[in-house]
Amino acid sequence: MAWLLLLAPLSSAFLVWVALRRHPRASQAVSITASLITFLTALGIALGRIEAPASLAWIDLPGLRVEIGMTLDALARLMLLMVTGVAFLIHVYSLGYMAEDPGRGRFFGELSLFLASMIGIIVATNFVMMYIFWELVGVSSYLLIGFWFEKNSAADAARKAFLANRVGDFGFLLGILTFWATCGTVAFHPEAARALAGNWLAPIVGLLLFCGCVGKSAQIPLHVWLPDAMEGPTPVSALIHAATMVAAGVYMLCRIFFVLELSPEALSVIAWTGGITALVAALIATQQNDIKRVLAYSTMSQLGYMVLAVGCSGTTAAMFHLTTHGFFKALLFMGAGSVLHALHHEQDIWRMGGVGRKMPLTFVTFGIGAAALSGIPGLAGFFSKEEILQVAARSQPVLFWMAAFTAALTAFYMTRITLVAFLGQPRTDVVRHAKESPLVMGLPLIVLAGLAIVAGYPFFGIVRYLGGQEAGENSLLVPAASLTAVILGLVAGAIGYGRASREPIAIPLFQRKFYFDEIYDWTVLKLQEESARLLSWIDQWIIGFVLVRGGAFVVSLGGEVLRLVQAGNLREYAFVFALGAGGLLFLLFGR
Amino acid sequence: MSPLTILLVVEASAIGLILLGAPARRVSLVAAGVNFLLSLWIYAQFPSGIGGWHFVENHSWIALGALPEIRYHVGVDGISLPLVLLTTLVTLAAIWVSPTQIKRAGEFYSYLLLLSLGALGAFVSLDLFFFYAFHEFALIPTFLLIGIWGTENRQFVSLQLTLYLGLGSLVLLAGIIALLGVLPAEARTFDIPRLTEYLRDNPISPRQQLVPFALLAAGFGTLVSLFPFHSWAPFGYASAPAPAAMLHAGVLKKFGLYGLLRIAIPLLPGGAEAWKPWILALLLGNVLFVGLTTIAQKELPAMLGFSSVMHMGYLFLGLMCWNALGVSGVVLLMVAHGLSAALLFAVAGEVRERAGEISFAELGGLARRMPFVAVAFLVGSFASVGVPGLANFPGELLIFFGAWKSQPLITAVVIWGIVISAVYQLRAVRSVFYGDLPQHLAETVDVEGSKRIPYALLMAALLILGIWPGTLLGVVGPGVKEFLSLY
Amino acid sequence: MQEGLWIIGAPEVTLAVGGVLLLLAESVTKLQPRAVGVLVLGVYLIAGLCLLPFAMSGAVLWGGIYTWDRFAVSGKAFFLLTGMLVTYLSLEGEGEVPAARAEFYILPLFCTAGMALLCSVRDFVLLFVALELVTVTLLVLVAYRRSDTASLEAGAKYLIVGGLATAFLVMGIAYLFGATGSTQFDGVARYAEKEGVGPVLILGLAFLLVGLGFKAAAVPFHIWAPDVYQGAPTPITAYLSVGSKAAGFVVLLRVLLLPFWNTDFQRHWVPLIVLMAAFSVVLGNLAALPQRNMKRLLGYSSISHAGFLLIGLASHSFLGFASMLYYLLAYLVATFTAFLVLVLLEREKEGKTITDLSGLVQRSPLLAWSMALAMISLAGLPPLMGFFGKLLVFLAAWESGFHALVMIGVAAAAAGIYYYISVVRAMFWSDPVHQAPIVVHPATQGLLMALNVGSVLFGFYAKPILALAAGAVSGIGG
Amino acid sequence: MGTPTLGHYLVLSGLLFAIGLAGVIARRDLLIMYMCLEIMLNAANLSLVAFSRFTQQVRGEVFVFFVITVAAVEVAVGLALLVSLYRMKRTTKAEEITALKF
Repeated sequence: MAWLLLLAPLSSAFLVWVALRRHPRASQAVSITASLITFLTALGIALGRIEAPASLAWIDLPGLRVEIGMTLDALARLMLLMVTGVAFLIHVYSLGYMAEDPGRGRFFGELSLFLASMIGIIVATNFVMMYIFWELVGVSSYLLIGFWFEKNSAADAARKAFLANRVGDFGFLLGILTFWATCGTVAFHPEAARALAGNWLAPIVGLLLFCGCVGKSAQIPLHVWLPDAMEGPTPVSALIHAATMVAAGVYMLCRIFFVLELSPEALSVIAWTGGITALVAALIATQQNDIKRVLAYSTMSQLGYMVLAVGCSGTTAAMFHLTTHGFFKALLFMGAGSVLHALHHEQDIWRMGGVGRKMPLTFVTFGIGAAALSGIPGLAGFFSKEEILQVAARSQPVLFWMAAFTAALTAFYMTRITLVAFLGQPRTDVVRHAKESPLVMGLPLIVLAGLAIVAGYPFFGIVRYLGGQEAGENSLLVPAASLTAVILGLVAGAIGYGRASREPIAIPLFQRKFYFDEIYDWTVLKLQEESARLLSWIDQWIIGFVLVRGGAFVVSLGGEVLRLVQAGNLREYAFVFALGAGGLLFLLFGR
Repeated sequence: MSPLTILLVVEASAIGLILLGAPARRVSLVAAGVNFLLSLWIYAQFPSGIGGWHFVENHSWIALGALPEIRYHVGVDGISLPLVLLTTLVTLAAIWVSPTQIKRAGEFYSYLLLLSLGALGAFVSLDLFFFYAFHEFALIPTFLLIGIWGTENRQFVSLQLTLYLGLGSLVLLAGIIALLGVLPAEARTFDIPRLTEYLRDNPISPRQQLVPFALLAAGFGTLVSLFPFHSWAPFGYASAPAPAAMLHAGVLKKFGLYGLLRIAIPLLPGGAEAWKPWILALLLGNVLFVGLTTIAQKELPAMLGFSSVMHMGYLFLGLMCWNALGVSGVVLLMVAHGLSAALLFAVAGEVRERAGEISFAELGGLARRMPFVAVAFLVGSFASVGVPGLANFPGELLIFFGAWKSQPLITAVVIWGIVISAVYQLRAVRSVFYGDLPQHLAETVDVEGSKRIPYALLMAALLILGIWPGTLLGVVGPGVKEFLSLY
Repeated sequence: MQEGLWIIGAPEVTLAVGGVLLLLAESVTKLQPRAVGVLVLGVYLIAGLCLLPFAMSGAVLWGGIYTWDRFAVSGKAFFLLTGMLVTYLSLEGEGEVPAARAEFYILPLFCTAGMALLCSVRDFVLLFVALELVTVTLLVLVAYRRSDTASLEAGAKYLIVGGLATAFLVMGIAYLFGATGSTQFDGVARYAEKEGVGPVLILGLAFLLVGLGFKAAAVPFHIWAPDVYQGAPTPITAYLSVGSKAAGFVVLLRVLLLPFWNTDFQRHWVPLIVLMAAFSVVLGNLAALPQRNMKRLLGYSSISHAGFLLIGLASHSFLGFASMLYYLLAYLVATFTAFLVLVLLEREKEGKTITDLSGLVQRSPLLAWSMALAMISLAGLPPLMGFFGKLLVFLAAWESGFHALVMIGVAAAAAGIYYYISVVRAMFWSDPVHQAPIVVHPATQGLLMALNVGSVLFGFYAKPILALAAGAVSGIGG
Repeated sequence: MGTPTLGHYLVLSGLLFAIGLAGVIARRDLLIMYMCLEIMLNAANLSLVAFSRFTQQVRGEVFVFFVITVAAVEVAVGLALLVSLYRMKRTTKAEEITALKF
């Protein structure tokens, strides 16, 4: 029964790809039912009614045994619930959002493929199985980002996303191989990892595996693809680049935590990467004008929080924040999506304004989401961010203060876009006759808004489900610091953008995204293009021309010379004949 | 009459019929279809779980005092069966994909069948003479196929290819003779199993193995486009007509690897060990040097040519780490690369024919006009980049695992190849099929009707092997285990 | 020593007598030249029939100068076949022989008789006489087209260089006779056995090798070959490249196997043959690369094949000699196919250079494929006879320890592929220069088909030919 | 000095042979070259006769007759050829007849 989790979306994807692409209505139906089936199965598993099935031997050779099976522990069950739930809501939402797009049949097929691979990562029982679905998630994100492949920018963004993921996977695979070489197995057996304890390889394995997370969860330095991934349709951004795929990296870290905890150095590196990413992303988000890009950087920043939490060995805090973040970030993206849908894909917040009056439902739900994200007490974000700050305070004080400052920044940029986009006067006429999105898009917003409010409280039981909080007492300093940060952020936001009609402060460093793109273009791409051109020149001229055809030329030259010996003059022939005879005699008698 | 001989007879008689004037395309399609079904039947009948040779047919061919005995010895084991399947499938696809109206069709199809007959013969024969002779069947037909039906500067390219491969096969001939020469007089035989047994019981001193192995490695290396000897391959495949490129890059290139796997390394382990550092260095050339050169390519067919040379690096790595994982990985990847290369070259042929363009600059947005071809190219690209769920991934994975313990650093560099291949492959997808559609390509027409079946076949094979490698591993695993137990 | 068995010499006698009778008949009655040609074929058949009854018996006749063993029998069969093919070629090339007088058909009879004699030679005198018979008749045939300066020039060159070779040959025989006191092969062998190898004997051997080197067109005595091949009428070029070369090697085999077989001699002539082989293979293949004229190209190719045969000879082992014989037959089949196609083309006043051949496959597939198969077999690519020949020769040489020689042979063969391929390229790739379709007589079509099938079949299943060759070599009696 | 021994004759025939060879190489005219060939043949005859004289073997002389007859045959055919060559090219200089080369 549990196999349904994988089989349903996979078969739906295959069916759509092979047969139903031309019939959007049928492919939508198939895809949504598949998503519903996965949600119900996940529910069944969560309620303990369905056990993990026996595993199949995918590769069984002397020296390597790779199995396809399912681990359904608390971590996996929670993640399954969150992913399948959000996915189902986004499927419903996409019905409305993609209503008039001719290629939507293909869209739903690719959504099912993504869902299957995401579930694959969650239930993976060994590194190779995780790597398999890890790459499949990369492929489906490539397909979904590049859905509107006519747009050059979308096609380039898709390629950039896949390549960044691929670099991360490269490190991930090396990590797996080193783990397998030292511990002899690829399965997630904590006792097998004993071989790594105290071994100088432990930090290397930890960091290599972390590379996979850096690639997938868009941590610095492999984060450049996430903002461009906004080229994809908004449901894609909501599902993949907010709730599930980017979270896979964090989930992976929690899943293989038994390896990371063997090397404190690796953990501190992870923590610092998380902290820096959170800070940098928040800073960039403050200066972005495109609503989806702001949300993208905000996702990057929140992921930095989760990675920070894992770095400070607060896996429960990380998972708690991951779940709550999944709810309200998906809500924010879908809210933004419904605004874009109404404003015919106008994404610049400075050309919006006063949308709240025209689209009340979207405004309210978006507001709840923004509040939850900024960490306003009483909502989900506050509780989960609190946990992370507690964990950070305990082990990395410097990072704690950075995180607190980032919390302020988060509140600041969320108020900024809410005020600029939803309140104030409509700045362009397209806003004037915008009207509320259809109910099929509104419903998921309402459900998620509810979750955003409720999810944080203990009675909802996420933390209890994960097996209780980490040990260690909570210092009072943390709630105080986080509250002040939030208030400061809100106030600064309100002052700055209460009645602003255009961007008051312009900080080019943040606007240009710390010039990461330029740096990459200049170093990685240029280096690669130049070396490729040089090597191809060498291959064409040195190996191809000088060596190969040179050799041929020498041979033909030899032929030419020998040909000229035959000068046609009889006397010369006689001479050569005599010379030959003489040579013969000399050889016979010379020795 | 072992079914393997029937395979050869079917193709030979098809050529005969064509020469007698039968409608070339229909006859060769039927023959290829029959052969494919027959090879599936052989696969089904293949006793899994136990290694060793099956469907064996063995009679004396030439037995004269001084000359080592030549036997018509045909058989298939866990390692050569997948290659036979690959050959019959790619032949069927190649013939089906070739354009219906083509000048001098009779000659065209008979040369294609000769190519496939050569490969089939080489993979089933267990006698060094037949093994070598069958492969050489393909040399002149390739020359004629590229020369007459090729494109761009086909004249020079096909001449260079034929001379280069001619040199390679003659060096190989010298290697085979050197191998036989090293043995004492009474042990000299062309029969591979008997050679293997003999050399297992009384191995020859490593110093004596140096020269024969060097010759064999150079010969097979040239046929497989190992790094410095690769200049013939990329532009040869680029200018060849699609079916010829499919058969040559997809199937015939595997002859060299199969030769190393079956003859060079097992019979001369000392030589292999001695030359190992050299080959490891050269295969890095394949992955990095040729990999980066592929990125700089400006035309689709040339890029595919370079990419198929680059992938040989993985296979050589698998060969060099002589363990169960590596060798099974090599067999799997040989089949997978054959399928993906065939698919990609078929698509390149379609793009050249229907869009009339091959350089990235002029192409773009074809996915809108040719959705089916775009999907085929996407599947082929993802396969060749090693995405899980398609056949190349399990092969590459096994090779990486096999090679990691003995050569971690070199394997790490080779693994970087998966990023390089992603770069150039996706750039091809981006600039040919995505982005905006240039004006002059507005009316390109997609592949329709029965012409889609070969693509579907190749894609299905890639998917099946990718999702469940057990289909082949069930046969390859025991075969390799038993094969390695011999040394 | 059955003295009485005169009848054994029947093949040579039939040929000679037939030739003389035909000459008389031709001068007396006004026979059509084509009819004479057919009669000549008849004479060959009769000679062949005379051969059959004594195929298996072995005997030494006429005071020990003439031996009759399986090697001789197969040699004679080989030369009769060559003779017939040359006559057939001359019949086909009817047009281009001016005032096609019948001698052009009859003279090869005497030449073949000479070659048949050479197969069973056991005495240096008989060797000299038979060799000269062959050389002089060939000289006349080469210069037969008196109206064409090229043919005359070829004749002159063949005359002078041939004369030189004969002089060296006679000098060699003189020294051998002087040193051993006997002109019989076994006499020399017994003397060398008893007295060992003196300087005079070595000198004699050297001079002998010069003479025979000329016949086989091996470097450094190849200098005449390209020009004479180009100048002579095509059937005669074919005869030169197959018949005269085979005669040279048959005699080399006879001479090196009987009188000079003991190890002292071998120590001298084996390195010599190795060097000659290496040079011939290299020069033959390289010098042929830039060639454009077909006959001259085949001339150089014949030099390279002389080199490969010498590699077989250099390995001085049973396998080596057997491979030589097999190689000779493979060379016969391929060369005669090529020349038959050239003769047919010459009838249409073309076929001089490679460009004349362009697009032949579209004009006449049979001719194109026959020429292609011939070229591929000469290049030594499987599955044709040429390949198997090369494989044997290289294997024999490697077993005898000449690894470097095999390497040189392989490299030269690889370089050589180019000019064979450029012929195939011209025929298959480019479009025809001359449009006229070529009409081919059904009998010729049959002959071409037979030669092609033979080349492919015996290349792949070489057992029958190899058995013949091995039988012949094992049959080389005392 | 005494009667000449076998060595003297051999030396003489070697000299003759060398002169003939030099003549073939040095002289430009075909006819002269042809005559030098005959000289070389006669050198061989001389050594043959000398050997058979000193080894009491009659076989050498018999062989000389063969050589002489064959030389005669060759001369007949060779001169016929040179005559027709002269009729065609009006020259017998070796340099002029180099149409077939390279």
